[in-house]
Amino acid sequence: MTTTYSRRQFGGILGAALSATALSGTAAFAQAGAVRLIWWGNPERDKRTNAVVDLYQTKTGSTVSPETYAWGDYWQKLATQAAGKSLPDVIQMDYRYIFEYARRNQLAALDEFIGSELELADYDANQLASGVVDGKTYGISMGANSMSHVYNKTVLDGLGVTLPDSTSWTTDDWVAIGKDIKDKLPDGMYFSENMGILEPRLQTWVRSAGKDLYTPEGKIGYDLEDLVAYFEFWKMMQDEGLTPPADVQAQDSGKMEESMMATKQGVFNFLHSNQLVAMQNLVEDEIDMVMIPNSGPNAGQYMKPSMFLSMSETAADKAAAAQLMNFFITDPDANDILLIERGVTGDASIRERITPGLTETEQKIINYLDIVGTHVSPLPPPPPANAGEIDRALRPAWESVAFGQVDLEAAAKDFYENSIRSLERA
Amino acid sequence: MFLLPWLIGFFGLTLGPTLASLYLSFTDYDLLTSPRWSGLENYEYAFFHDRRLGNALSVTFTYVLWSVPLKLTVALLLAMVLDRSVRGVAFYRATFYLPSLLGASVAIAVLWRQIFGAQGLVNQMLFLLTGMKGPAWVAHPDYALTTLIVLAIWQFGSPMIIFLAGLRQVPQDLYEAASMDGASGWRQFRKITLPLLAPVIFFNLVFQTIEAFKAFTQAYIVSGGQGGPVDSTLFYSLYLYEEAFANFRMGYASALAWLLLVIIAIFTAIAFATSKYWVYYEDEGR
Amino acid sequence: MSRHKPTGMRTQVARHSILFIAAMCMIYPLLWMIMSSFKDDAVIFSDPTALPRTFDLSNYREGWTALRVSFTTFYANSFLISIFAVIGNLMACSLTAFAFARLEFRGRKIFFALMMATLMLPYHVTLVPQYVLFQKFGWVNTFYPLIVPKYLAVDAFFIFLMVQFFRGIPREIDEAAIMDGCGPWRIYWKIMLPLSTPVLATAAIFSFIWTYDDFLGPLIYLNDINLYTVPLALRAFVDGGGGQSLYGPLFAMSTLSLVPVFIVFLAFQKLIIRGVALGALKR
Amino acid sequence: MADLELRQVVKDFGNLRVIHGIDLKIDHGEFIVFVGPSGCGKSTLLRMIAGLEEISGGDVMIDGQVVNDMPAARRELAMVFQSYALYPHMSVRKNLAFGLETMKVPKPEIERQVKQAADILQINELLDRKPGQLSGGQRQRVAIGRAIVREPRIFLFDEPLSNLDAELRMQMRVEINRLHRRLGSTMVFVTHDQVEAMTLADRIVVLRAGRVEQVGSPLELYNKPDNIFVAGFLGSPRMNFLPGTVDRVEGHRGEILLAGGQRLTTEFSAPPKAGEAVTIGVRPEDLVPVPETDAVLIGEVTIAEQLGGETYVYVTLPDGQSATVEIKGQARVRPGDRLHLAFEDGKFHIFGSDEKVIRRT
Repeated sequence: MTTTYSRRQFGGILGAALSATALSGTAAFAQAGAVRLIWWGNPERDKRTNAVVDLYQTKTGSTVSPETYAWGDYWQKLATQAAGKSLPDVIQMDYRYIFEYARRNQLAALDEFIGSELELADYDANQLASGVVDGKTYGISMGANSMSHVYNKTVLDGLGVTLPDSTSWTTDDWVAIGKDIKDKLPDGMYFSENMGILEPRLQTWVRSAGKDLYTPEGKIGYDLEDLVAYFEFWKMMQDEGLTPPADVQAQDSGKMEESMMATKQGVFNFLHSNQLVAMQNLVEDEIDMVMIPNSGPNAGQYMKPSMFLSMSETAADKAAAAQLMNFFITDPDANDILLIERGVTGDASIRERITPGLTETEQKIINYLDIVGTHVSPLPPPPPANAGEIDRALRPAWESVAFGQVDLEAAAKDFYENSIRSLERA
Repeated sequence: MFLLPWLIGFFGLTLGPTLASLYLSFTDYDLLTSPRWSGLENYEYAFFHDRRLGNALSVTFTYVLWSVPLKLTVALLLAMVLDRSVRGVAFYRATFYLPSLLGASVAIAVLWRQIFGAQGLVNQMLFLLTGMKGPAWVAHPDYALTTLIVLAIWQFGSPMIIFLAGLRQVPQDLYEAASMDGASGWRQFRKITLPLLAPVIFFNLVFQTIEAFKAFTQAYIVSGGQGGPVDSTLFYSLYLYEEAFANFRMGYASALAWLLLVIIAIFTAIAFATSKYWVYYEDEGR
Repeated sequence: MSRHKPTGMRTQVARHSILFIAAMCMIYPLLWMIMSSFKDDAVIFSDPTALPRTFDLSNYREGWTALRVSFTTFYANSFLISIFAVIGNLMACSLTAFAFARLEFRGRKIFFALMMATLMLPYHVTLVPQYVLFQKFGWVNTFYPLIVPKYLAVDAFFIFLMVQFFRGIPREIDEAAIMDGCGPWRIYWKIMLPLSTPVLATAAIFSFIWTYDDFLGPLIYLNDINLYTVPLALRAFVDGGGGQSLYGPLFAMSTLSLVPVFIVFLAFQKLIIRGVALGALKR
Repeated sequence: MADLELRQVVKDFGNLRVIHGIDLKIDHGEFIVFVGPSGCGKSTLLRMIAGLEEISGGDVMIDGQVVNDMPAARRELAMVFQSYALYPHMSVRKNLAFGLETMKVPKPEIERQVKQAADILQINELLDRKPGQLSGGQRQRVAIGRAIVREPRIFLFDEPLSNLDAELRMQMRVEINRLHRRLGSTMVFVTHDQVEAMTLADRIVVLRAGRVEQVGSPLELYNKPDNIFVAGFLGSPRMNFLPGTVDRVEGHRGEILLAGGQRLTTEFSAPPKAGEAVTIGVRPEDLVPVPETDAVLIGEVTIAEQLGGETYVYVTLPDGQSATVEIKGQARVRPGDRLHLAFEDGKFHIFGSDEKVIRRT
């Protein structure tokens, strides 16, 4: 049900402002029997998701009540709703939070619907496995994703640089290229953004060394020396002038348009593969993706679910909710609209169907994931509770090093010990 | 009977939830599962173990102690200039007031990041005037808080208008008498304007201090919601928010909220306690 | 209307220059935002000069309909909530203020102190318990949680403002009315309210602006996009999660969203400015 | 039967007693003035009669009925306030009609009453104006008009003239006087101005610190004050008070030694003890220049104020005290002149050490 007021109706509502009937009449919008769907997004995703919702309504005759928020507001909203036991029926979930919500009994186990409402026969098993918490499925991946180094192709081409095979390159190779070209770059442009604050980048670093951020038991999975080495590497990058000064880098609060790449201050940037389209929209030059260079003997990267669809434990009509989820994941027409905005789908037939219609940039994503898929290590164990806090703490920890406020080893030690304490507090 | 709506509202919507939060401050509550009683654990952690809390307090105090006096000074200065100029008062008054009306808007905060960015307006001006290249103010731990203080000062309109109204009440013949006595402008300000304006200054001081302690939106948006860089803009309210909704520690956040309440109350009490020494009311008593 | 003796030409010029520069500093950011709303995303941040090269309205067209529901609905919702909030605030707060200013009852001072103390309460404290309460009433996803509290005089600032004003009305007027046979209700209705139009107008304007601007309340309580208010819809343009924001439309809609506030400000400038001062001044 | 009677009326504000048991009977048609310095409780007393202040003890009776607990509106009184307390948002007409409307008096009756009051006060052309557009004197009339329309049993005035300038005050005094004669109603009038009290009152009630000092007609009080306070309060310029000591007493006669060394032989109504300190009170007009041989006092002129009709001469007595002398006509005296003075025709008062009168004129 879309409600738009004509000008006259609008005036009428204002005029009737004194009558209580107008109040209750307008306020009681919430449709009975509608499936509530919530996601975080951006205007592009909102447009596509809404179109699918409309399609679903016309096809099935059932009603869906959609809600959308910006990422920052989304989790506050969701937490409050959870506290009030009024979570929406179908919830777009993040890999980080699915464990928190599932283990605190906010999400419904989907196993009973798989095979009936949820038709996942064609779906990639590895991707499905990523939504499993403690042996039960709590989320269906909406698409695969991996980390990447995105780079400004136009600039590198202009300098005549060709990158080596990224499935086997190392950080040393990468730094060497940087040192080679850093003086040829335009004024104000650096070889790369500084990724010191990025927990996923730290993760690839320690995974390269055969470790991980967390152990399956929920303890810290790497050693303090790994962190020191990581900080030292990025401090070296900053000191060598390969990455921007700390204050310039710190202007990036995590929004894509503030990234060094979008502001033309960096050739290389860290990016999740599904964000390539959005980043390309912000940059005039052509950009492309390569795998992250390894700092150790092991493959640091892994295929991760970009986001999940989950179902609330309190959903009134679970079957109806499962139907809607299924529509998003398996309906061909729906996926013609969604394409790979949320990542590359794990449904083989859908993937085949949509690939030809993709733009050049979108094709790059598919190609990239094809390469990554063959050179990854397995999905890491689920992050423990309070992992989010540790993620956020990495930023001030690294920045205190970058700004030279604290001795590097002291900062690393501090962060490491605080992380352990955070996990204990959970 | 006249109080009935307020009583319902106060007990039902304010006191009830406030007491609920007092209860929560003694629990371990993650929003998703039921609260679990944990006694004084939250307070113990806050007092003895939480280093970020110490930082948040110092950021907040720095902000309050700088932004409030500066904002009030600017407000008073411009109010005095406006009080004396004849033409275009309405225009200037409106212009100065507008930002404090629009201040909390999302767009303003976005704008602020831009103005104080590495290539922002401020640095362009700086380069034009001095040839120096300024840092990225919003993103530098030494300056980020300063930009927020500047943002607070930018919204000096509301206290300015209160000062202006206060100035209009100062009888003109006092100044004339002082001029006859040969008092200089500065002396007139010290001996007439300030004392007679004391109640107004007091009002502004108390309200602005409370507001500054509670400041959230600007910091939330300007710092990208993280209180960065290096926690240099981690306001108390921001930290509280993060603990509650990002780290799922509503119990601890409630304890933090109660500490903040006590801090604000102490400040207000100090202001009121000292007020009798420097605030002069024309009609003492009722 | 000069209150001061005429000053020399030079000081006048100096004074006006200071004022003018200050005014420009104040207003430039706003101008920049308005001008940006006409620009293409790609040039907004690379070109800090205010003037756009072309006046392109596409940001507005795009912004208006960028969400599933058009901004017409959001404006209607915002206005509806604001208007009910204004009425509620005026009625409830003036009644409470009248009681505090004029009636004698036990515990008046304590209640007044308690009320002032609520001004100091950080609002995140009561957020979740309040939400749970309204959830129990079944009011989530309706306008009630945004409107009904206003009828219960939860906004201590307005009460404070009105108490200050009422205290400024000579008690003899009340007493004259008592002699004329009025009870408290009639004094409130026939004497106090008509005499308080300035403070009522101020409270009305501020409660309109604040309700209209409120973001947190609608975020927490409204789910259905058909119920969204303007600021809530506006935030949907900003994505903090590494997605892509549409700055052009954001600024266009920000500009538009400020228009009602701006109009209210221009139309009632005098009242607002007088009203702001009310609370602070003993008359 | 008394229109208004106070019996042992007491008022406490918390622990502070401000009215200490006042008894008073006011007859129908009387014009009574409460007078006293500020803080004496006169306004409080009036407001207790009006029903605006609670009565802490004793009884207030109107027409023989105790009204202690009767709400103000039902006492059928009208009050004119110091600040007039006109409703600023209503026109003069509405101001006059408001009380009647509250009492649900029929419309035509209200109109008749308003018209009549407006006629009496000559404010017909002001009826459609708002109080803000009126001058002080006009507001005063409207305030009185508002009282008139209610046809009250008693009019109460709370310092109604204190906000007017001198000339208007005099004019309004005359008008209130005229109004009283025309309406014949009981009126109670509070003022701190003894001239108003003297000119308006049938009887004056002098109050001090919540107690009645003396009640009586203006001339009674002027001529026969019961104590120093009343003597000093009424009359302008103020009565001169000269310290003295009782030297000898024989029955009702005695001799007083003045501070300046002169002796005074007189009769007492209530004889003092020998050696008691007393005060001699003499009004300026009763202190007259005499030949040196008859002089009771000698004073050196400090200032002479020529008012045309009379002359006020301020003199310093040998003991350093000053005194005021009123001389009819335009006396030729200069500062520095020595004046020989005596009491006119035995017109002086003597007050005992308890300030009560012990010799009347």
